[in-house]
Amino acid sequence: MTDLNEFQQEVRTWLEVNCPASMRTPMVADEVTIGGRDTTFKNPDTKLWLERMGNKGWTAPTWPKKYGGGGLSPQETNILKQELKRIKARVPMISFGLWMIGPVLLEYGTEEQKQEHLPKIVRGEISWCQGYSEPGYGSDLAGLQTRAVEDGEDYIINGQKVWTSYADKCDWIYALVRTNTEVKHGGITMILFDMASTGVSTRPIKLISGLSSFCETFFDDVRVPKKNVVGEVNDGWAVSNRLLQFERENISADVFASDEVFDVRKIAKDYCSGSDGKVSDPLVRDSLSKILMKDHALKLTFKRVMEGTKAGSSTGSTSSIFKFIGAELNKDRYEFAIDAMGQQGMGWEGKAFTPYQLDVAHEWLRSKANSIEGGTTEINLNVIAKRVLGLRDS
Amino acid sequence: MTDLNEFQQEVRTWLEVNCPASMRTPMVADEVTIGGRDTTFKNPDTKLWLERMGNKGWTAPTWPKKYGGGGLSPQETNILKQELKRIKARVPMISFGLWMIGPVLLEYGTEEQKQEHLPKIVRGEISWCQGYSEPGYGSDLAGLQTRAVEDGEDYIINGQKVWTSYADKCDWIYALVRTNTEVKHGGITMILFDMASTGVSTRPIKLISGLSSFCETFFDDVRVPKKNVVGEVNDGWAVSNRLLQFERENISADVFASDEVFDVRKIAKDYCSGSDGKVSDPLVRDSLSKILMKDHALKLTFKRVMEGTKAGSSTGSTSSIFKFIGAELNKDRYEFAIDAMGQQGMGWEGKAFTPYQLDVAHEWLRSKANSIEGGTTEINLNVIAKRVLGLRDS
Amino acid sequence: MSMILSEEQVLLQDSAREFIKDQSPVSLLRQLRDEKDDFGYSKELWSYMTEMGWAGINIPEKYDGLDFGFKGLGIIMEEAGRTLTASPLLSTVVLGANSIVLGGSDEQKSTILPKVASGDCILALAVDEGPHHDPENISVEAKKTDTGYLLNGTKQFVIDGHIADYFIVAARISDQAGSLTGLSLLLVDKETSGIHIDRLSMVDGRNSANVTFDNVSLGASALLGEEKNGGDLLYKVLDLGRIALAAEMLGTMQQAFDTILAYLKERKQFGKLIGSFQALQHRAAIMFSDIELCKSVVMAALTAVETNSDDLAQLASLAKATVNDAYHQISNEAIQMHGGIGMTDEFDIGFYLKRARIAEVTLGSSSYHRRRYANLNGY
Amino acid sequence: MSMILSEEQVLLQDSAREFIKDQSPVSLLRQLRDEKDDFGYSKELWSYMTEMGWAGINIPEKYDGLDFGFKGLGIIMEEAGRTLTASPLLSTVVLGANSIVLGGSDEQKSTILPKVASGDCILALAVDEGPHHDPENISVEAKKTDTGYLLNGTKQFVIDGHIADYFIVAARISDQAGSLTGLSLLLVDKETSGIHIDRLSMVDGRNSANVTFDNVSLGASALLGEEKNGGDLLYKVLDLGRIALAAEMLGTMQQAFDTILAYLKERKQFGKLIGSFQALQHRAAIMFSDIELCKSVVMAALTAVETNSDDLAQLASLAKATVNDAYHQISNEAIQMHGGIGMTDEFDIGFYLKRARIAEVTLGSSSYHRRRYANLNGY
Repeated sequence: MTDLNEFQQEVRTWLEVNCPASMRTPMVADEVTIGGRDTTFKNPDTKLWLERMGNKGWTAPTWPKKYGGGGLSPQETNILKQELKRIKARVPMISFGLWMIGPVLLEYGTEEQKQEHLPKIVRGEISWCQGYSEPGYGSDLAGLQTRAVEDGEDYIINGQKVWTSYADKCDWIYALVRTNTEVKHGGITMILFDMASTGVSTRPIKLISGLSSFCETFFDDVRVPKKNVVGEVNDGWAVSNRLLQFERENISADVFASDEVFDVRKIAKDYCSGSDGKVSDPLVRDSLSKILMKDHALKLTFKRVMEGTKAGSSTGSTSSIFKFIGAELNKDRYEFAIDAMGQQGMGWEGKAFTPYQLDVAHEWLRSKANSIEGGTTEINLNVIAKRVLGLRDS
Repeated sequence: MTDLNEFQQEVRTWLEVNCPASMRTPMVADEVTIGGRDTTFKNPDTKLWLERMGNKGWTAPTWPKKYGGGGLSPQETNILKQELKRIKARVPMISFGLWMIGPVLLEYGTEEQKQEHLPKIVRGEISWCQGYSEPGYGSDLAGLQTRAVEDGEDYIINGQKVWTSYADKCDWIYALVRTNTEVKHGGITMILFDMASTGVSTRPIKLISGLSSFCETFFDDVRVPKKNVVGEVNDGWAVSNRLLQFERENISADVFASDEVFDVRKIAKDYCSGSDGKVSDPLVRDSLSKILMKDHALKLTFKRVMEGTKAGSSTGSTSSIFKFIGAELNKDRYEFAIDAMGQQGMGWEGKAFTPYQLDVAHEWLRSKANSIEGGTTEINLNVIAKRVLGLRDS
Repeated sequence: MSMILSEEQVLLQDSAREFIKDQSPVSLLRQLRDEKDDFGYSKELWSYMTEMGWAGINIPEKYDGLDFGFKGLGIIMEEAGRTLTASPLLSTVVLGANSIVLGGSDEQKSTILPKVASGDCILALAVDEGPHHDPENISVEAKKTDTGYLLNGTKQFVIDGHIADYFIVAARISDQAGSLTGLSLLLVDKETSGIHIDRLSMVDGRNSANVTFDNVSLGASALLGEEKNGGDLLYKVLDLGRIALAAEMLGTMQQAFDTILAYLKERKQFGKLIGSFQALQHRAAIMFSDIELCKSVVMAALTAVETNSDDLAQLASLAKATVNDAYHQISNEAIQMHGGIGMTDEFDIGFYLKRARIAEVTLGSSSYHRRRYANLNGY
Repeated sequence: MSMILSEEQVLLQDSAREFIKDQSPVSLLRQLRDEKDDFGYSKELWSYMTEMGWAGINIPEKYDGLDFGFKGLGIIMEEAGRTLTASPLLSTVVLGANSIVLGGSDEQKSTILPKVASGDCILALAVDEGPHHDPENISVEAKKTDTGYLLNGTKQFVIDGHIADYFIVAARISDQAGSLTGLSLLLVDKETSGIHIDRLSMVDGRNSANVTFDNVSLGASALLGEEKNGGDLLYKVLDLGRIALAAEMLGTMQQAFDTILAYLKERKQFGKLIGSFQALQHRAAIMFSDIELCKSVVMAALTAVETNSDDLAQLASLAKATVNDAYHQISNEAIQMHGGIGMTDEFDIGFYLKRARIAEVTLGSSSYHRRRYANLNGY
């Protein structure tokens, strides 16, 4: 215990010195960084904060020190998180490297792969994107068609990916490719390569809500060394499932966090208040309670699962509900908002609307993807029915 | 036109003379009759009214006169209905004979069958029940197992039916039986027999809402002449589908009519009114509008289909929605009622509740069967998806 | 036979459908949006529509109109709705022209209506003063002067407000109180001094504007109808607008549903057409059923206009609320059932979602109309 | 670790589950109903429960109770709910005993609590005066007299009212106004003259009664707590009741869902298990998810009682509303998914539907608790 107290004091002191003041204010959209080779920083403090946290290994607190990580115990990691939260420090970067391919490399990577990639991920020197979905293969991910054909010590890759976040800005990609056309799930391999390779091109995707970080990504005879395969050849499906777990956890966490930046109660009060400052329309008030109570119930369930996990009980069946309930709730939240705001919540651009109002309108549209990306609600329900409830297709 | 005017005058005069005064008052539950050999009448006017209408053939206005029907044209039938409605005459009887097996016999029956059965149906001398569903074969009606085995000029029938309305009170049954065990749909035959036959026994079914008209019906070596088969042997599936059409139309009509005896608006006013006589809780008011507007929309759709049918356009796809929307709406209506009435709408028996309140509670429970009987909502939706929308199981 | 179309009406429907499909695909709205078109509608398309008589479809023949009846207008709205056609139909032909037909003096009629019928005049009804439809609470004021009125206040979300030649403004006459009797409609030439117009950019790419009247001086002849019953006139016109908009939305949602259905029959996942999955089948069947109900309420409301039925207000609220809810649901399903591709701007279905929410709140949300239905039915 | 059970609590849960399964199947409720049992609960079962300490689970040890904590009570309620056990748990152990523990004088405690713990005393809280839960509007009056109070008025739907030894009556003291401060709880012996009891027959077969107090004369010692803060005491007790009832309902709905799930895995139609149909699979998955949320809100509310949290009222409303809605949905699905057999009285599932609606309105419907949640959260 004394050690942990000492550690806490150490963290607190270090943060006091090293976390710039502007990094303790709420995140601003255009100061978010994904790191990487060519990143520029609008706010120099963002750069400083990332460098300091990266050098300390605290962007990846639990990773071994030999790969640049913090080498912290779970208890120490918790303390670090608490201290970061206490001073409301910004997250140093948004990183698929840290959240997804990094953990996968720790489990499946060769020693050489770990040495090469992990430290750069920790320090934000190389940014990563994910090449999974293809046009025509969304929910049915394993149907993917991007081919990797052997050619000596290399693979030659041809095909197309879609929904690649930040593909136009990222340095490397981890991609699922087909190395065997005879079998479906057993013919998939995960492979890493540099997005600067000859034959890689990208095109940003415009969404119904406007410009997005998503891209279409094209591979035209891209040459990749065989040593860049993660895990075994044709075993990519297992590797990718492990990785999708990390993605789902992150998406759930995102959805949970979202009401901190988007407060439906404030909207109801701003647009539907009576003279007593309370929501005057009983129908709106009832709808608001429905949303806030569902949110409250979901947060309590999250807490229950966390405590259960700590106590060593299996929580897989309960946590299977997070993604779809969080997604549906977030959609409901935005529908409530635009309903409360009326036409004032339906602006696309221009000065007749406040930036906040325009944000709500665009985010309302963006929220429709919540129940599609990272596993559709339908797939979530299928999984619960089959794996949790044991209902089978007979 | 003049002929029709004359006919109208004739009908009006006849009704004036022949429809007893008490038959022009709203129906009372225990004065409903299904006709039949052993019927007793609580109100002698019921007997009189049924006899007069039956002798005139006007219980079955469109059936040929030679089978006891009214022999009326569609226009004349319409006029008769209008005139009956004008004086708010009660329906003379509730009759599966008139509504279901009668029309089927007109299409599929032998001359002998028509001569024997139709006049008695018209005059309410013989009452009919329907032997379709079996335990284990509800939605999957064609799976039925009741066996009919040839024995000379007869069939010997063994098996069990369920949900046989008034089986304990009816004189004859039209039943689906299995005459071929090799094929499913192609091994079914429709057959008629007297419920007084040796080997027939019945047991009333108690529902969650209390006693019901439904029975379980058992056949133990029941001997039935082959000439009682309706249509061809092993062609019973086609015959029964025709009959189910009549049933669906009647159920839809029933559901439509139900708000005339059960007025949710009155309940809202009685239990949730403010001092101005209007519903004081805006949430209750909004729910009430949802129900009344759905009902209104459904009635207008019914009108649209009727006019379309008259104009000769195909209305099958639109009318496919009636059963399930009517059923779901009726369930909503009762849920609204008990919600508005609170615990006062949850009484089972006793003087602390008015007969009306007790009715609502029991009918609320009974309404749960609306989306099960006569084709479940799930089956209705399957049919719309497949037959109307052309979505296939691939 | 009020609920089905006459032969003449079926002919109109066929020709309208073909015309819209050929001349006004969704790509036209996309183009107007991407080019930030100054007018927000295609003048070329409008001139074709005018040639077919659509601009004057509700205008009496003596003012150069077709006088085809309101059901005809409903048919055109529905077909135009299928491809999200941007045009002055709602603002000018429904709300504007009918305000004048129903309330205008002979002089107003002969000045304005022939120009509307020839496609040369855009009208805009200015009612709402906030983000929610609320004609019961109008505070824009017309102060009576010796020569007429002095108009002050701001109207919001005025359809086609930035291209209107005349505004029809719902205003409270200064010396009169009460929610209905105190209202009047005023016909205001856009050239009158003191009018400030801010065009709005809405998610659906359709026209809307905030219009401020700053000491706008009007002659006595600006009055539409009589001073005392402006409220009745306004409510009647609003109901016509609600019914016509419901017809447009009915067309829009049917097209969205057709698009969904086609996708369900074409898209495969896990080696199966997604339309073979029972959960999606049931949801599709429910959408189909909702549309069938919508067809009935719209048809009944259109008929009520033609027969000038006592039920008009009730049927207008029934139509708008029913159509609102069905379109809301279908617009959400349209994205969800299309999955990722539905989220891309490249694919047209997103336009149907964007239009949905604006159409829903325009001229009254579902909860507004459920409340009104309750009031009209006395509970 | 507030959201998961301790080892000791898990032991209690296991033994309670086994006991209820063996000793209190649904057939016991059916028997009580069919025989129109005078008491409406099994005295034999209650004596077993009492032997295990359940009657005194919330009573301090000095009054012969177990003092096991409210989570322990919640566990028992949940298990009892699984088989729709009829017992005085809610009336006596939750509402009654806690009223006295929280508000009673030493004398009241030592008179009543040991008898409750030994299973020899039934208590009934008399609050509502109409068919909807409405503790904000109590009009039963206790007129102050020289020696105490004169009680007049009728209480409705009093749980276990016809078998209670004592009533705890929420009444308005004659000289005091205000919705909260004017209320007091009075402890009334059933033998006092002027009490008329009408037992009610409800659809769920559980105990309820209307109780009229006709000039019932009470001594000053009838007062529970102080005259001025009876409202606070009442509200606290009601919240405990809501939470315990939510726990019971959680058990009931889980059992209903288990029954559905078993049927989905056993019943075939068209040669397939009906649980293989995707539309039913999705609906089952949604029910599962709703139950998971219910487990969390109930657990959080039980914890809040034990820690005497400031959030208690809010969590009580959250728990009751969330559980109400989920149970409502599951009780309807229970019939629909069972088809015809679910409609028969012979099959047990109908009991779960009948219990649902009464449990939903008891101590507050969902709309009541959503309104209260809004009030507590200041919007």
